[in-house]
Amino acid sequence: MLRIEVGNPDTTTVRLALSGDLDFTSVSELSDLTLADGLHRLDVDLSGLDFIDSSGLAALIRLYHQAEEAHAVFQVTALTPYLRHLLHTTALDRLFRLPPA
Amino acid sequence: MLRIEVGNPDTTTVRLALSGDLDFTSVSELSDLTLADGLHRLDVDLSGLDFIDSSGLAALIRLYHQAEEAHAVFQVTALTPYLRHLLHTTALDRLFRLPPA
Amino acid sequence: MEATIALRLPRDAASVPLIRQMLDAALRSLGVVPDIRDDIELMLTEACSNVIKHADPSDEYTVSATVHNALCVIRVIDTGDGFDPHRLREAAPGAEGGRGVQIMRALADDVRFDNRREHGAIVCLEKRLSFLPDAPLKAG
Amino acid sequence: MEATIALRLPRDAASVPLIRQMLDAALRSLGVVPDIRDDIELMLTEACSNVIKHADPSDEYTVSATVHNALCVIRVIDTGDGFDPHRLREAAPGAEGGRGVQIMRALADDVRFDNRREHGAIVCLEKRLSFLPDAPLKAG
Ligand SMILES: Nc1ncnc2c1ncn2[C@@H]1O[C@H](COP(=O)(O)OP(=O)(O)O)[C@@H](O)[C@H]1O
Ligand SMILES: Nc1ncnc2c1ncn2[C@@H]1O[C@H](COP(=O)(O)OP(=O)(O)O)[C@@H](O)[C@H]1O
Repeated sequence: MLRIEVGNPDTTTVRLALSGDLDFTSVSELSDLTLADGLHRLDVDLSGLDFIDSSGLAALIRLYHQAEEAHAVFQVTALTPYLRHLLHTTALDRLFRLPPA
Repeated sequence: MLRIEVGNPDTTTVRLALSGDLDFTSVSELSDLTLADGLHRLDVDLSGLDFIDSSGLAALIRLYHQAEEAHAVFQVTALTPYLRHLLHTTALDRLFRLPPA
Repeated sequence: MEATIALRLPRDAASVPLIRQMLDAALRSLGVVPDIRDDIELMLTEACSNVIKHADPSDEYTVSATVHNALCVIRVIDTGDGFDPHRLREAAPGAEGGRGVQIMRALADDVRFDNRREHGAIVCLEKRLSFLPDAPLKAG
Repeated sequence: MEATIALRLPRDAASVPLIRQMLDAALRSLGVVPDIRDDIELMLTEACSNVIKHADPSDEYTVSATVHNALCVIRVIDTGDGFDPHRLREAAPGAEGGRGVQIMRALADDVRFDNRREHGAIVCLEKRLSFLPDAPLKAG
């Protein structure tokens, strides 16, 4: 089960808080999300995730590309040590420009 | 894991509250218990039990016999529906003189 | 869908909660209703504790559980001296022992005891399963 | 002690969380440390999702996991068209796909892909286990 909380701290910022399992079986819920025009900043809070697989990572990469296209800043926040390790394993820490641990 | 709480509401009454698993692997903790002399009443509260097997039932029968020998009143209290069903299945409801459900 | 769990275990009391917990977790994953899971935990515990208590001189035993077509079939196999199921007597009302087989017979939909003098006892327990409405797959 | 879980599953996405949960619960019962369980959940998920995504035209697949001597060996077997593991390329930095195999290789102690043209793919994943101090039995 994946839960997605969408927050709008201001009109040009979107904050997604994901919790539960982001995997092959649930990822479409995230992919189906459309981001409004005029986005300047997209924050994705992963602290509530219990599980993520390569399909979940692919969805994050897709969000990253959408933000890039909109010239918005993309940031993954609240990483657990496990997720940080996984993003490192898959070299996504560099793509997402994570600050060093 | 079995937990046993021993209460003495008055000097001639012992109240045992059992919780956790009362089975073949934990039953010796209950069998090792010795009841003080001058016992008039032994209450055994089973409401916290997650699991009981025939070895656990045997330990209850042993307590029942100890109480009988001491001419004390033995009572099983706070039965879950599952335990009531199991005591019925094994005819122990009659031995323990449970009131009808 | 068909699921099997099989364990080769030391004839050690600690093995009983282990297999009980493992099978219960598997049945929970499959969406089996709690009452049936409780019955299976107890049947299984009785069969395994009997191996620990009575199956001298074996030092290992095996447990397998298969779920298929909404039926759970459990086999507990030891290499002890076996026993004659026809010579079991019903437990006297106040007797402490002798309730394991009674419980298995009461809770299982089918119980079979099999015996080969040199190969120990085989206890086969069957239980029909019911599933929660949100059970994954049609585990049946 | 040796434990095996084996499932025959429909090639349906809902089967993936099921087997993941089942194996994780079994490893928890055995006292495997959480980090290793996390790695195994992920390796297993990658192998199974690949069957769902790529193993046309099979409609069932099997997963087995065996724990013995502190080693967990997982086999995911489908009857699809198979694939040539030597032709896999490393995923480009910004590519969305192609990370499943990379993850399996990173997390498993050993990964083997086997293929028979008419029999689909066999993915074999091995992971060395560590146990909590209070693990039951010597699951090792
Ligand atoms: N696996 C086994 N190997 C040998 N004997 C067994 C086995 N299982 C059961 N028995 C025999 O069946 C009898 C009845 O078992 P049970 O009803 O569980 O009561 P209890 O174990 O308290 O005696 C046991 O006393 C034992 O003689
Ligand atoms: N069970 C399988 N059957 C057929 N092809 C497979 C199987 N598993 C993997 N593959 C092939 O290996 C490729 C790489 O897999 P993977 O690294 O998981 O990335 P992705 O699934 O995102 O393509 C897949 O694109 C597919 O061609």
